[in-house]
Order: sequence, then structure tokens, then C-alpha cells
Amino acid sequence: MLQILRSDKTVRWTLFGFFVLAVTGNFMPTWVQNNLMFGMARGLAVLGLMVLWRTGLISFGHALYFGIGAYAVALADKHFGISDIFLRLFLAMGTAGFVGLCLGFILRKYRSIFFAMLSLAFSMVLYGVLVKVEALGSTDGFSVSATSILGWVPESKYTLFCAIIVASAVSACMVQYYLKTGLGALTTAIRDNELRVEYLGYSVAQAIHFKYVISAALAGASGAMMAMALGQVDPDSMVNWTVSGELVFITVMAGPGSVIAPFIGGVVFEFLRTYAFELAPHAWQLIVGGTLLAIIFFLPMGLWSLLERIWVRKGSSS
Amino acid sequence: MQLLITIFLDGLTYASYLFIVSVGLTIVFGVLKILNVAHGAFYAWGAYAAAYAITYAADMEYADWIGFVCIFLAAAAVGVVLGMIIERVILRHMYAQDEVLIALATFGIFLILEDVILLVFGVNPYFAYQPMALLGRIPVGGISRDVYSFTLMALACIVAFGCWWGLTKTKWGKLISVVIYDREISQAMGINVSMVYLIVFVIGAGLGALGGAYVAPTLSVAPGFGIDVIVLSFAVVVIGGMGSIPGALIGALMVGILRAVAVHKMPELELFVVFAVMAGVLIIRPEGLFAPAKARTI
Amino acid sequence: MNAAPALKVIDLCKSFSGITAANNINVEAADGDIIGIIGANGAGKTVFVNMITGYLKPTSGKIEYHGKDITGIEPRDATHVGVCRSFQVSQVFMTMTVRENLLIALAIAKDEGKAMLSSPRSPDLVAEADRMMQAYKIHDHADAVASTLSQGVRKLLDIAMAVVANPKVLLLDEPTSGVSVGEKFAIMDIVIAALKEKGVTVLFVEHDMEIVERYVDRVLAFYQGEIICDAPPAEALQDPAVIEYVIGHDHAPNRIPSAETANAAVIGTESNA
Amino acid sequence: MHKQFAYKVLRSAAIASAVAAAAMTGATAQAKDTIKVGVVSFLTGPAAGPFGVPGKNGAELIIHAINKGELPAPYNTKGFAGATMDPVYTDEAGGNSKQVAEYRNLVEKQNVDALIGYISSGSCMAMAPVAEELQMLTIMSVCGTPRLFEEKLRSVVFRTQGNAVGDSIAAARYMTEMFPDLKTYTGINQNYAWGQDSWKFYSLAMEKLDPASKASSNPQFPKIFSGQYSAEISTLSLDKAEVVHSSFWDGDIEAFVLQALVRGFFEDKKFVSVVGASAVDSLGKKFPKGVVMGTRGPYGLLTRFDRSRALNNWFVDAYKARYGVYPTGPSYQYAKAVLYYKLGMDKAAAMAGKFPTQDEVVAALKGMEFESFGGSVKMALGGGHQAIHEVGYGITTWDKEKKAPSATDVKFYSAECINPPEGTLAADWLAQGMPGAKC
Repeated sequence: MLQILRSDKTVRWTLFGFFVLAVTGNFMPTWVQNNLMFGMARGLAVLGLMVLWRTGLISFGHALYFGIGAYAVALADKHFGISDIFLRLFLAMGTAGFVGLCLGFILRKYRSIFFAMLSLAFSMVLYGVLVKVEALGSTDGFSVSATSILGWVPESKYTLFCAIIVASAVSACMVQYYLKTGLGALTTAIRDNELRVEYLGYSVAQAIHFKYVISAALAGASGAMMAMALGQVDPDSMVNWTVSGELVFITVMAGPGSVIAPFIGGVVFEFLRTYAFELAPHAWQLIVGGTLLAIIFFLPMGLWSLLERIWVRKGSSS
Repeated sequence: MQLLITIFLDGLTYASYLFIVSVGLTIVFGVLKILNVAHGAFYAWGAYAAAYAITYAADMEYADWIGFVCIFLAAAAVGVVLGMIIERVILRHMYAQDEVLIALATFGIFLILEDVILLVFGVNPYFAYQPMALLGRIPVGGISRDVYSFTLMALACIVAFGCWWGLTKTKWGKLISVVIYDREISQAMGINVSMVYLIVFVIGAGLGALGGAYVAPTLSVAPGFGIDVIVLSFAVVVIGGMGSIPGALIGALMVGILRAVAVHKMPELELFVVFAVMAGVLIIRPEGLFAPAKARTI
Repeated sequence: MNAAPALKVIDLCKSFSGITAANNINVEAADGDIIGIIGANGAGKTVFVNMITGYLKPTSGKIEYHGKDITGIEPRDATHVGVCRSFQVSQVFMTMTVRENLLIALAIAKDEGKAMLSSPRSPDLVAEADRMMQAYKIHDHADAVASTLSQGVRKLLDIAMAVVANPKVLLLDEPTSGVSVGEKFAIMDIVIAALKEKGVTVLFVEHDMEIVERYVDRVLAFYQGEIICDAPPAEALQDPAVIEYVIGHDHAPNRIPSAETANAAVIGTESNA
Repeated sequence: MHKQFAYKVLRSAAIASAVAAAAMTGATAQAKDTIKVGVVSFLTGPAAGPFGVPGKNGAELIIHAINKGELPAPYNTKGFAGATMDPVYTDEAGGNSKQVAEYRNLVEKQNVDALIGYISSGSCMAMAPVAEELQMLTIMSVCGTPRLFEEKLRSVVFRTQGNAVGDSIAAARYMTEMFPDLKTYTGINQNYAWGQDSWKFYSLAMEKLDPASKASSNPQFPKIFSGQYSAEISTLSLDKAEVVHSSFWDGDIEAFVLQALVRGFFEDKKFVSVVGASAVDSLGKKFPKGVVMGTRGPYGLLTRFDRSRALNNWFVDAYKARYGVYPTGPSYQYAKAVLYYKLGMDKAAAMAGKFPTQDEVVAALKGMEFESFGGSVKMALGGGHQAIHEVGYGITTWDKEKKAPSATDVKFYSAECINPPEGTLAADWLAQGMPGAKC
């Protein structure tokens, strides 16, 4: 495993880039830090969706795992006062991963629109429970207390900022490694021709199930990070179908080109929304929706392909 | 007994509403293979257009029954105008794309239309109660109910019958079913598929708008009021089988009745049941209760 | 173990909602046999292949591999036991290069996919892929994306990927359909040579009687889901029933399968793949 | 080559952010002839029309007047501690998490000096922790859940609006006094903090005030903004209870009234609405007569035509002149919050003898008592952070000569009559039978 990672350039540049970001982050105004945090946190979920997308599957229900992650943190905080970042992440990813594992047994048989619809249904079931049960905070949700690291409570958000960046970097590298292995290569293979994969002697269902669990765990981590960065969870901005929509939106906007793309996409989305909301409080959805259409029409392979193109042009001209 | 009647009628009312909203969605999916998230926006637009027309008529002190005319005109207008624009300008360029990607595009359209509503109609809610008030109430099962909700049921029946008749008994209906069966071949046979698509989409949008327009008098028509409808109608359509009209009818009835039972017996399950049923049906019968089950793809 | 025939099919039947696609089929094939399957379209050739390789579950009957019951197993398990197949319409990974195609195939084949957890580009896998490409004479196309290949090369790749798992029994579904006349014999020479030296039992569906005559030890003639003749080619191709129902009276030794048989074959898979 | 590119992208990104960072740090305005204040209310969504916009208007009117020094005496001094306020109006819609993000943006990006607003109890509960974390003075104007200060004391968060306890107890007192023979009651409330608390305290108060009264076993808690209530209305109609209590607000109250009205609901049931006055205005003549209506304080419907208070008269006239409609509850509540901020600033400035720091303002605001457009306000609870004031109820009717909705049998209950003393939890106080209540 290690020598693959060492030999892989993307991994190196990812680590380097995130490192630079972490350092410069210290000098950024807090609102930029916040938007970066939110963007990165969302990026984690998008990374998982990207893995699914490469096999040709788009889930309209990943808010389920995003929400599970977020609520795992909130509930553990409320009832057991758990504030340690590692515990929180472990709980969030564990629960999300486990639920993903269970639902995976059903979902792995589904494709295209049916896959999308069934995952939507599952996520809405959770939503229906959350908004109606007072013990789960109903539509108010809960606020989440500050995060501690092995007993030490940092006074500035910068520490969490770094934590999120580390988490993002690590998961980006893991996924990169995963895509490098035979299993990873299988993602495209399955999208191309499931029949052949089966006849080569590999269970497509199993491969998809595995990817699904990965994406669920990542979405869980994403939700947990979001909860910690925001200090608040609630169903409408964590579990409702619009959240799944947003995640898919970012996935398509970022494009499947690279494991870095999701994080760029997430950050771009955060800033897009912040400014749209500031410039046109009455029409910010219009701006966001317009961008979505534009991307689908003119950049089917997402922002990453755009960056790629720019770079290629630069390269050829110089 | 009293309770049973009430639950049944509440369920029926809600089911009729759901059916009118969902049938457009299912038709569009059946023919164009598009899962149209923007359907919720048509619903909202229909409601706004109708509410606007009705309140205007009321200010002009026209007779109250004019309100009903407004409802249908508004629905038709929204269907034709928005439906045409969206199909011609955006969707027709996407039919080659992957189903889910188109669905995402319609999500974008939905976001846009939502805000355009704000820009056109403002943020203040509209109250177009005249048509509902006009019809008054009758006592049924020990409590009094509004006659309007019964006309809603009637409308649902008319729509259902209309769709069935239109698809099975008319030339256009036959064309459509041919196109559903095989797009390429029908093109080869010289059917103007793109025209069929346009007309079907307009009808679908119109039905969505009609749903909104007809319930407008019972609600405060306010911003952001198409959002919940989308997933509800998804649930209905999926339960019945995407693309199946009788399916939409059964789906609507199931969701409507179940929700009514929940509200009366255990309110906290009200939302849960709807999607639990949706998931359950998808698990047991992915193509829904009515669409024919397809062969395994692997 | 090897006492039992490589492949033994007993009273195999298959019917789709009333229509009988296979009726009491009995076949035995020893190690190294090369068997040609002929028959008009819809005679049940592909259904037969699909049942042996687990794509279709038989309605009744039994399939044995070296005496081991493999009736109705999943395709991947058929591959694991050593029964592999190729397809009428080549089933390859269209967006990948020839080498990548083979690398994935090898990674999966290698010790039941444990190789999947490391990079499929490991030197030994790459070397093996190159060896395969040499054997199947597609090394010139090593880095060409599959979707850009000619039918013939794609067929070879398809077959090569089927062979990767070192099958003992290999079913080739119309290896030469849709291939230009020039390529036909080239392909068959390559394939049969490669398989003979491995001692693989081969059953292949074929429309071109010349190919059948040239390569097979035995012919199975299908008609309406039944085997109407099981004999060496010389004998079989003279059999009146075969001439009547399979070849047609205008049987000329250098008959070229017409375009429509090829296309029909293509549609054939669409209907059940 | 591709990897090369990845590297390039990242490097440029890194550089860009570094530059951005360099540019943006040190961007904190110190000039205090103007102060920037975030004013948050629903600008979109179903709550915008009936609550957000009237609230925003109320704030706008007062801010304008204060900047010009046009408020009636004694408030006719110019500005906030001399500074003119530059308000940033933002939208409260879109869910708590989005609001928290927006709050951070206002504080950290727009560098506001304080925040005023928030209508939904959900928002208030979500914002309070952030306000504490960022130590940003925040004056909540409308939201009503008592949890805000009962769960924990806040250092920089204030609320100039009495909480659901007062509203509910007042409702219960009014019902037991006006309709002593209506013994059974049920309720329909939104399923979140505000709705849950309103129902909880109303039924607790009823138990104490009229032990013979009986709550229904099946009160309804629909999701906020559901809009369709025909099934709920049936349930309530089937219920034998004579009284129906509701804390519905935003678009929901209108929708409910419309759907219930046609079914003669208000003839069969005595309807108690804690905060539905916005519907009385939006539905006008259409609104059913004989509904027990609250306004969460001495304003809106109940005091509209009561010309006894100079401040109230000025406010009603100025508001009507500027916006062409009568001010509703939210207008008063936002105006009150802005006024409170001005008083705090002025007082702090007077004490400090210079432009006050936030700590000085907070100190000045603590426990302040002042006369607002709707009656007097005492910051008595939550360590001087939570307001108490009188709350009134009346019965809706249509005023023929004024051609406007109005209320009869209006009764007000003094702050001390409907609120627990400082330091006692409302639930405990009710359980003990409201000792020391001065009515």
C-alpha cells in the first residue's frame, strides 16, 4: 500500500496542497476559514458520491448518511457529553458505515433511477422521523458544543479547520489508493460492462456494496465535520432531500476527474452560495440553479475538466 | 364508525390532491423518461397564478364562480407557457443524457422557477378562499366537511378518466403509446416524436399546475410551497410504478389513507409512513405496483 | 476425477413462458474436444451456451463438469470452476485500452481476486497481459481504447479475456460473426492454436460451415431446441436432416454467412443479455 | 503531465488563498460615527408576509427615526450613542444550520456591531450558542420559547419579548375568567420548541387555574409550514373538547383558519389563538368573529385604536403613514428591540463618558426597565436578559365604522401575574400553583 502511495504523484500534490492551505488558513479572516471548513466538510461526502458516480450510480439520498453523521455527533454530545473529535468521527462514520452496510444489501441490486429513488426514500424515512419526534429535536434539531482534542479544548476554530483539512487529505489519499487498486479499476469496468465483470468471476453486487459503504462512511464523516464546524444540526439543512440534491449538485459541478475535485467543488459551492445569498437574498436559489444548469450543459465533466483545459492550453502555449 | 368515515374521507381528499399533482409527473416519466423535479415548481406556479387571478376577480367584484374559471385558465396558461419554454429551451437538448443527470437538471430548473415566483408575485401570501367559501359545507359522519374537497375528488376522477380515455381511445393516445413502446421505431415510422414529447410535457406541466391551482383556495399561497410536494408526488409515483396512471391512482390512495390514519391514530408517524411505504414497495417490487416487472439486467 | 467427461449435459430443458427453447439436450465432451454448434437462428444455440455458463437457469435437467453438478450456478461461479465463454457481441470494457481490459481480467482471475487489493499494474500482471496479447496477436493494439478497435480485434480481446481464467471448458458464441471474411480464418487459427496447446475443451457456435469443417472434431446440429445430429463434421454435414433444417439445400462448401445472419446473431444477444 | 497539472492547480490555489488572506486581515472598521447592525427576519418563505416583512418595517421605521432624532420625547436624541445605524437586513429562512452560517458571515465577514431580530424559536435556540461563542451582542426580538434562558444563562444574548410562559398563562387565565364553563380543551401546535412549549404551559396553567378542566388525549402537532390541515381539522372536530388552543403563526394560521372556517369549525369550537393576529389583518372581514386572540403583548390588534399612550399613537400613525397598513405584533416587537438597543447605547455612553464598548452596553442593557411603543418592559428574568411585560387577550370582531378588524372584552394581565419570579423555572412555579403572582 505505502509504496503505491509514495509512487503516486496526485497523492503527493494533494498532501502538499492541503498543507499549504492549512498554513495559509491561519492568516485568513474567520469567515473565509468557515467557508473553507464547510466546503471541505461537504467535499468529504462528495468524494464518496464521486466513487459511486464512477460506477454509474447517483444517489439522491446521501443526506441520510450526512444526517446520521451529524446527529450522531449531536446526540452523543447531548446525552453523553462526548466532545472529543476522534470519538465523534468514530461514532459518526461507524453508525453511517453500519447503516450503509445494512441498506447496501438491498441497494446493491438497484441501478440508475431506481437506485436514486430508493436511496431518496430511505433518507426521507429518517427525515420523517426526525421532524416528528420531540426527543430527536423535531424541526429545531440541537446545538453542538465545542469540539475537544484528547481533552484539550482549543479556543479558536483554526484547530478544527486543520482537523478537517487533515481528514480531507487522508480520505482523499485513501480513495486515490483505492482507485489505484484492482477494486478501484473495477469501478469503471462495472460502469462499462457488468456482464463481463460477472463472467470474469467477480461479483458486481459485492463491488458496488463495498463502494456504497465507503461513500456512506465518508458522508457520515462529512456530516460530523459539518455539525462540529457549525455547532448546530437540524433536519431541514442536514437530512431533507434538498441536501442530497446539493451534494449531487456539487459532485456534478466538481466532476469525476480527480480526488481533489470534490473539495474544490465543495469550496466553490460554499462561496457561490454565500455571495449569491449576500448579493440577492431574494434570488440566491436562482443563481445557484442557473450555475447548475450551466455546468450540466457546458461542463459535463465538471470544473475539474475546465481547470484541466486551462492548464493544457497554458502548457501548449508556453 | 364515525371515525372510520372521517379517516376515509380525509384520506380520499388528500389522495385526490396527490393524484392530480402526481399524474402529470408519471405521464412525463412514462413518455419522456424524465423524472421531473421541476414538477413542484409547476405546482407552485399554478397555485400562484390561480390565487392571483381569483383575488383579482374578487377585487373587481366579479361573481364568485368566476374563481373556478380562473383556476382552470391559470393551470392551462402555466402548463402551456412554462411547459413549452422548458421543454423546447432546455430539456429537448438533454434527452440523450443519463436519466439521473436530467433529473438533476430539472432540480436546477426548480430552484430557478422558485425564485422567479418571488420576483413576479412578491413575498406576501395570497388568500383566494372565494371558490371554497362559495360552496359551503355539509355534515358527514357527525362532523361538517367543506364541499370543495368533494369537488376535488370529482376533479381527480375526471382527470383519471380523461387520461385513460385520452391514451386508449384517441389517435394521439395511440401515437403516444407507440412512442412509449419504442422511440426509434416510431421515428422511423414517421411519427413526429419531438412534437409528441412537447405535447406530453405540456400536459404534464398543466396537470401539475392544475393540482396547485385547485388547492390554492384552501391554502395561504406563500413562497417555498412546492418543495414538500415534490417528494410526496415522487413517493406516489414510485409506489404505483413510474409511468403508470392507474399506479399513480393506487399510490395516491395508499399514501392518502395511510396518512389520514396516522394523523388520527399516531400523529408522530404522519410523514414516516409515506416514505416507509415508498421504500417498502421499492424493495419488494422495484418497478412499482403497476409497471410490469423487467427481466434481470445482469 | 478425469474419468468423468469434462462436460456432461443430461436432459437439459428450458422454456420461456411456454415456448420451449431447449428440449432434452444430452451432450458429452471429453478433455480437449473441439465441438462445433450449428443451427438456424432461434434454434437454441445461444440458450444452450447461456445455460451451461449460468446466465440462464435450466427448467429441468443437469449439467456436470468433471462429474461435478454445476446446474444453474451463477456465471462467476461457472468461471471459478473453469467454464468460461465469449459472446456474440464482444463484451469488453469499451472505455479502456486493450491492456487495461486484460489487466482487470487477470487481477480478478489471480487467486480469486485477492490481487484486487493491490495495483493491477504490478509488473507480473503486466507481463502476463503482454504474453496474452502476443498469443492472440493483438499486441499492436495494446494501448488502443476498445471502442476504437475493429470487430475482429475486439472479438479476439473478448475471447482472450474469457481465457484469462484458464478455463477447462470454453464456449465461444459465434467467434467470427460480424467479422470481415479476411479476418475469419486468421482469428480461428489464432484461437484454436492457443486453446489446443492448453488442452481446453471448446464448444463454439458457428454459421460458417467451412470453419466448422476446418476446425471441429464433432458437430452438434440444433433445430427447434433439440439436437438433431451429433457426429463428426464430414458425416454431419451430409446428414439430410441437417441439410434440410440447418444448412439449406444450396449448401456450397465455401458458403459465406450472409450479413443478416450476423445481424440476427447480434439481435440474438440483445434479446437475452 | 496530468499530475504536473494537479500540482500547478494546487500551488496557484495556495498562493491565491495566501494573497486573499493577506488582503483580508486587518479589515475591521473602527470608525464609530456609524454602527453596522444585522437585522434578521424572514424575507422569503411562508413567514415573510405575515411576520418577517412587518417586523423589518417596524425596525426600518424606528432606525430611520432614531438616526434623524425624530422619535417623540424622551427618546428624541439623535442616533445610537450618537452614531447613526447602518442596518444589514438578512433573511431568516432556510433552516437553522444555514442561519448559523449566515450569523457567522454577518459577524466575521460584514463585521456588524450587533444583531437584532429572529422570529422563530428554532432560530433563537440555534443562534444563542453561536452568539456566546463569538461574544456578539444579540437582541432577540420575537421568538418565544422559554428554553432560551431557562436552559442556561447567556452573557451577550437579550430578548425584549416575553416568552411562551406568559402568553400561555395569560391565555389560561383569560379562558377561566371569560368562559368558566368550558372545561375540556385540545390543541393544534407546530411541532417545534414554540408549539411544544405553548401547549405544555397552557395545559399546566389550566390544571392549576381550573382543576376541573380536562385536556384532550390527542392534541395535534403538525410540522411547521405543512399548509394542509383537513385531516387535523377532522381530528379536532371529532374530539369532544370545547376549546382548541393554538400557537400557530406564519402562513400556517391563515391556512388553518381558511380550511377550518368553511367547515364551520369556529361555530362548534372556542378557538384560542396565542399569536394569530396577523391572520386577523390579512383575512380582514373574512376572519371569524368570537375567536379568543392574543398579540403577545399590548400591541397590534388589541391596542390599535386605544389612543391613551402617546408612544403607541405615534407608532401607529407613523407606521400607517409610511406603509399604508396598521402595524402588527412583529412591527412593535422589532421596533421595541431597536429602541432597547438605542437606550442601552445611550446609557452606556453616558456612564462611560465616551463611545461605549460592547461590555459597557451589555452592562447597561442588563435588567433595564423602559417604556416601549407597547407598554413598559422589564428585563427581569434570565439574569436581566429576558423581558417580561403585560400580555392581553381579546375576542375578535369586525368594527363597522372603522371598516377594520378589532377586539372586544380586551383583558391585560400584568407581567408579575403571568411570569415566575427570577430564579424559578416556569414549570416548577406552575407546579407550586404560581406563588406570589400579582394580578
